[in-house]
Amino acid sequence: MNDPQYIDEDEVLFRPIYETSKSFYILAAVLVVLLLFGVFMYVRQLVYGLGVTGMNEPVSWGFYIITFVFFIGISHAGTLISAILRLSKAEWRRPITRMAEVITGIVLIIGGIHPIIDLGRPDRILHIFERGRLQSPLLWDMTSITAYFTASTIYLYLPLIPDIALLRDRGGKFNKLYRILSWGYQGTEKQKHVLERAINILMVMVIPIAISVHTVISWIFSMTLQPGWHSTIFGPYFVVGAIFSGIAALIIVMIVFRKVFHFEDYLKQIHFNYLGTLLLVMSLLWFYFTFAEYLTTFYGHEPTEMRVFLYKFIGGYYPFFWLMVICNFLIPLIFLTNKKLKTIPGILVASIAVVIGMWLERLIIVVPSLANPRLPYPTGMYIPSLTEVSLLVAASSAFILGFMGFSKLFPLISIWEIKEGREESVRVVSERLNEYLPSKGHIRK
Amino acid sequence: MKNKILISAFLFIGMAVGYYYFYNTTGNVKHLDPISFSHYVHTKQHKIKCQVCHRGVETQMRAGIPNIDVCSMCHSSIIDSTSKKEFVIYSYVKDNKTIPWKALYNIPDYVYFSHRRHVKMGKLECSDCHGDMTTQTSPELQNFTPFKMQFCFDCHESRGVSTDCGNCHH
Amino acid sequence: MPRYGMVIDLNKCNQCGACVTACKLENNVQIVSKENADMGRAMYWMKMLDINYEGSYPEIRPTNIPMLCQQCDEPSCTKVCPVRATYKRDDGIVAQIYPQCIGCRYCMANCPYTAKVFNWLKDEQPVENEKCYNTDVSVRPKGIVEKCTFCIHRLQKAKENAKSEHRKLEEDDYIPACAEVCPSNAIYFGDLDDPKSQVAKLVHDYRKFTLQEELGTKPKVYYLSAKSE
Amino acid sequence: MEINRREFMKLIGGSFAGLAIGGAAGTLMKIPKSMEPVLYTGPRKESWKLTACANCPGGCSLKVRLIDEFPIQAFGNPLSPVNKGGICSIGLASVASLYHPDRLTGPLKNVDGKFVSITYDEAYKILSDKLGKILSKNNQDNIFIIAQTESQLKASIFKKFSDETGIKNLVLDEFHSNSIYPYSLISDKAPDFIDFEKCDYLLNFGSRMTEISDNPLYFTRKIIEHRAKGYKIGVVQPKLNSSVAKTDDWVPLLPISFADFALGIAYILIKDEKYDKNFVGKYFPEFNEYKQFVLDNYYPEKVEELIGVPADKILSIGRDFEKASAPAAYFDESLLYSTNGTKNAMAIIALNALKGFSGYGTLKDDLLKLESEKNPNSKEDVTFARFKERVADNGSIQALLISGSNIVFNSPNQEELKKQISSIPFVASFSSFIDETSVLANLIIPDHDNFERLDLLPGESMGFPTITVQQPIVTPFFNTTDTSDVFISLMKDLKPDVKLTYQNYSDYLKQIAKQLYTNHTGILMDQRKPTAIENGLKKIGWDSSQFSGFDDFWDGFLEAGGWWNPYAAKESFNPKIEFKQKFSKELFTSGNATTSVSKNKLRMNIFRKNFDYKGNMSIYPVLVEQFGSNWTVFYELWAEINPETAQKLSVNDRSKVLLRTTSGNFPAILIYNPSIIPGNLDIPFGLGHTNFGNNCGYNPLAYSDDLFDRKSGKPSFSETIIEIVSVEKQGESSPLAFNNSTDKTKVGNQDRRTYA
Repeated sequence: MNDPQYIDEDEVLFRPIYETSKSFYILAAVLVVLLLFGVFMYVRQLVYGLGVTGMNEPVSWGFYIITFVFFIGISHAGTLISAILRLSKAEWRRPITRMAEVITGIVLIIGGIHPIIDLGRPDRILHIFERGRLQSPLLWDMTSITAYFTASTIYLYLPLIPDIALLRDRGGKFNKLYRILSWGYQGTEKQKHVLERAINILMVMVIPIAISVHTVISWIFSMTLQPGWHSTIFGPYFVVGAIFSGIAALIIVMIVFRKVFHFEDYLKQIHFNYLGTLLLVMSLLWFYFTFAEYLTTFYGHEPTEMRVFLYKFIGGYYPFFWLMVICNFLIPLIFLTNKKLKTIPGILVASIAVVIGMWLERLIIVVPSLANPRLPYPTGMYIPSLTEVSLLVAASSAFILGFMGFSKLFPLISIWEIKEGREESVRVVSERLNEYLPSKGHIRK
Repeated sequence: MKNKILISAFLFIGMAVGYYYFYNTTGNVKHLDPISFSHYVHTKQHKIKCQVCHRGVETQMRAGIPNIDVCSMCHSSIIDSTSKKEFVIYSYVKDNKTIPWKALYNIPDYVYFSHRRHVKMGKLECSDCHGDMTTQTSPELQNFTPFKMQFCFDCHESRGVSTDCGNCHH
Repeated sequence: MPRYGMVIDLNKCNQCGACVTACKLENNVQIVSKENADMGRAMYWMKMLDINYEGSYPEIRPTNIPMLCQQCDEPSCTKVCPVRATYKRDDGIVAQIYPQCIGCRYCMANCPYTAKVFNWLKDEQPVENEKCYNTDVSVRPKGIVEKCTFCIHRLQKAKENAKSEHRKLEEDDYIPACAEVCPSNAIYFGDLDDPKSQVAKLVHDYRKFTLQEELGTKPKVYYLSAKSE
Repeated sequence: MEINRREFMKLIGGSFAGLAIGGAAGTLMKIPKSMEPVLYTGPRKESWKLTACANCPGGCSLKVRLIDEFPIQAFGNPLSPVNKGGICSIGLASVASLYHPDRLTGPLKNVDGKFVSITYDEAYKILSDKLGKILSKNNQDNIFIIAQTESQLKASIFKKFSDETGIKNLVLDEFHSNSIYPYSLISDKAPDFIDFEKCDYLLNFGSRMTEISDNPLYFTRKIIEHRAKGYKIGVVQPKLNSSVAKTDDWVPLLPISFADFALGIAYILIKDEKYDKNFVGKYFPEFNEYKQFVLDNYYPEKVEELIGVPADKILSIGRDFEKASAPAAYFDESLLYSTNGTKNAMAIIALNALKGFSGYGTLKDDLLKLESEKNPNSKEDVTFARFKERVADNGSIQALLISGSNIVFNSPNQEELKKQISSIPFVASFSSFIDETSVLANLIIPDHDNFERLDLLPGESMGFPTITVQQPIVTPFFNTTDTSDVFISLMKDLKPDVKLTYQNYSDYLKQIAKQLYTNHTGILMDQRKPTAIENGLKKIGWDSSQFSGFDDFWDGFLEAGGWWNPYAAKESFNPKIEFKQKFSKELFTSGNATTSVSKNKLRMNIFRKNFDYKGNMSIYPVLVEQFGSNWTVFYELWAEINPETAQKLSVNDRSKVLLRTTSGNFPAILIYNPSIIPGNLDIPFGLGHTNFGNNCGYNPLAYSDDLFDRKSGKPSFSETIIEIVSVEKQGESSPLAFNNSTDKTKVGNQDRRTYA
């Protein structure tokens, strides 16, 4: 591995690990402060009780649950996209998969913490294990998230092993860590074979788990009797929304790191074009589901459902609802169908809009239903407090910090896969093409 | 390196212990009573039954800790002038002061526990939960049994008594 | 095994609110500060549901309903509880076990009657009320869900008393505070399965209705509508 | 592995740091809420004691639950014939007043604007010296006593005191005496009760029978029974409240025009000749004049023009009234809260006379021989009107004694009244709290709490006599004194030659109870079910109860919580009606109720809620929180308005508004309520204490015009013109008193007096 040629070739990918700019520290400091402020607010919440939030009697779930659903949704970016791309042997996946998987890992931790933040008695969390009841969708949810977290962490780790080995061989800082983590990987044929098999098995496994995770989360809502939640399409609706927001988050991450770490050679316009198209497809799909959901509600005209419907459309939450439609549908449609606008900045705008829009979608799902209970009880209004907002900010900064930390330890783009692609993909792809393309001779005949 | 691991291990253990100690307050709280009361002297030597002093044990939810109104039945005057202990109790009786006993067995307010139900109707012995107090010459410092729900539960299950949560929790 | 239920005769109820007060005092339900009450965190296990008006001025009459946990036979709250902090007892009471509750508020979200309340803040009771706490009922700490339990602590005591007198539990032995104090005797309480009890007779009244019947939760709190004709 | 000293220290430090972190986390996670129960080490022995609720005239028997001798809860006594186990909100909450942090712990003297703790003997000496000085100069007329008590026996002590000392100015601000006051003007006696056995039509003029009346819980039950029998109830009320909710006819009308309505009904009876000619001929000497007056002035169309009630409505209610064989037109104290109060009452009494008072009954024998009745010269009651006249006349009152009444809070024009009262040289209060009135006092000798006092509460409003015992279920917590005892010893000291047959109030009560024992009638409110033979014996007035003597009876009386006589002889009520004034237009011209209210000028109609007729609900936190919970308005004043009126004024539901009267501005939350009379703004009474309780909200009475019934002196609740000034922004709210009540237990050195 001491061949200087390789090092020169992908040196830019190693650079973030060894070189740290001043702005990195400043940003990290800011984020840590934000994170600590969030922690402080959480401790305050522990001391004073959940009353420091804006939640109230009918609206008993708020930002925490919204953020939880949102982050778990984003986690689909990763594993699912990278697994599907790997499975479909899309060659352009090579520089993307790592970042996607990292998103999953980080976001699952942050998202998974949120239900605990939301608990009134976090000290009794162990009751779930001691006296858990399997009837409760909350428990299914916990099970599937744990499974998904385990699977996706391994799925992140396995393709990382050859790169860690590379880092180990280069020497330098954290060598001990790399030595432990690389498990003595030397790149032998056998090791490669085992690794590839493991990745292949996991990537098939991860897809159903990922889909199940978000379906189960949707069931938390759709299993209830609440108007606006009790819907059969919630499962696929949530999965689509999750992939949608996942892709958007992935695009944002890619664009940011491309700019910051100068990955222009690796992440090219074509990647963004492909992902943009995928985003557009998901946007249309999302719109289709939303349309179906609300049309049936409107047409059925069931009074309690209608109250929630009207609350979203013209009532207290109308700004959020229409902003969501604009963010999730109109902006992607404008930016991703127009060739002139489908540039990298354009795609970035669309992606940011989608991320915001998808967060709003969770808000639109959670709050209006609770705010309009079935009985003519005075409807509640939900206004988040500083605690909730600062914890949302802290969660976002934790996400960024996680990425920054990862970038200082491991390469953000899978080096060995790039290398492998460079060496073999032309051959492999042409072989594959030859398999299913009719040969020239055929036509002549 | 190893020492670092050791230190962190100690740190961790310390955290665990501290957490457990401060979080867990039911039972095992050391304390001192104002009078070194001897159950042995009262029950074995003078053959006083438990319910004479713990008057509610068969009639009420709480057995009750006796106070000077009970003590003064015998200790209204000094019986044995050689005993120092007796002088202490007499001073309380004389001044009509409430003895600040410390309750060792505390049950959280969300538990419905009735002595009458267990002693009178359930025919349990005092010693089943409190241990053999007749041999104690000084106040107990520790609960005989850790009053955890599991303790109640085991007994209820083995005797076929209802274990419905709502029967004991309120 | 009995199946406890309640019948509220709206023809007799004149909205005096004694049941609400009795419930708050009997169960040590927290009194919240103005800030919290304005946010919608006022805690009532039993409340007078907002007044609706029938007819137009001056031929107008208010209709309102004393609303408490409906003690459903098919409760939707117990299904979703992850730790069995709320469950249906054999005698039909939907119990809430406070030391078990982790405060996830899933049951609140799934209660179609919005009958559950949450302890949002640690309680800061006025002194005068703190001194009058009912010692039979625990004071709930912050962070857990609570609701009407048909005064289950009264059942616990009544059972013990009946047993100590070597007799069966009779109808008068156990009655929730709201039913006890109602000045117009509009609240009936008893065993729905006992054909001799008054509630069992009243649930066959033609005026009977339950709230949100279409949901199939089968509430055990029945109402007799105010129409007397 | 070797460990050197440094490493060892590190280890120790590490484990300590761990302990600290873990401990902190543990304490934090525990979320400390182990509410120390009030009496934790006690045996928690439960006991029940019976007493009576003295928060209203009903005299309900309370079953109080005590844990270790401390009362914690109150329920209704199921054996009491008054409430039969039922109890209202205020009765339920009443235990809390015992533990109120603002309760006075002993007598206080005002020294230069500050209250200083003194002993009872000092306080008593100041009081008796002061009164003695004034009396010795024969200035009896310059002493005023204002007393409010639900107990007629306590009232009789006040009367006795005023008789013996010659202080004529005794204002008895008591529900019962206020309700019979109008009768005293025009008839020789007042009825004791509505005879629900006979009565088949009840026309209720403004009385909130099921909430604030002579006997709310009894009426609650009776109204249900009455309707179940198929009889009708009509109500004339300014607000659709719970007393109206379950009745057949509701005539929304302000109290000011009740007289016109009553005369309108009388017109129909007279025109149809369906009145009781026999009765009228016998007992109504001025009937012909009355008849002529009504026939001339109160034909339905005219009444419609006057008060806006449709003529057919008057006709239909009039027909209901005349068809009934024993109708009762009922009113009580509430009626007096209007400038026309006494006139209204007289018109209603006259209406009853047309039907011979057939819906009413009275008891044949007087229940008890009360002390004051030996002195006929105390017949004429002094009313608030007299006090108002005198207090306005600066300097003429030399001493004022106030017991049980918070007159400042219950009066309009409070600032003026405060100034006037503080200009009185000597004011003594017997209040348990430093309330709006007692803050002006020079001397406060706090009375016992309701649960610390012995008293008897007789009642006759049910058709049979009852006496409920209010007995001390706890020994007084603080250095408080029963006000009756203070007055009895004052009587002895000021007039040493008066021969009293009792030494203190409890002696007096025993004397009264002895009458019950010697009469051998009635039974105790206990569980004994009399046999048929006993019933027969009791009906003829012979008591078979085996009491060995009076003491035995007294013990049983206390234990049972009361006495009643279900077999008391009743008779129909036949008073002699004498209008001292001739019927004239001046007396019965209607108030200007129908004058249309212009643009944003509205009529303020103050109403009382939650069984709270004295305005002292504020000391019960549970009731304060519940006060507006139907509207989800908490700790704040609200104003109800008819949506149509509101739309004309373009104000929205639940908007915060600033209201203006001639006395000032105050904020409120506007609430749409379709049952409000158009042009009215209904505002609840009870919040807005500035000195005690939860000082949240505003007292609308403080902003009312100084209008009152000229005969009784009761403030008008519904005639102030109010204006919606502006719609406020969100955010402004009144302060909440929960958190700052910590230092209130030390009352001695508080600076609460604003008028030095």
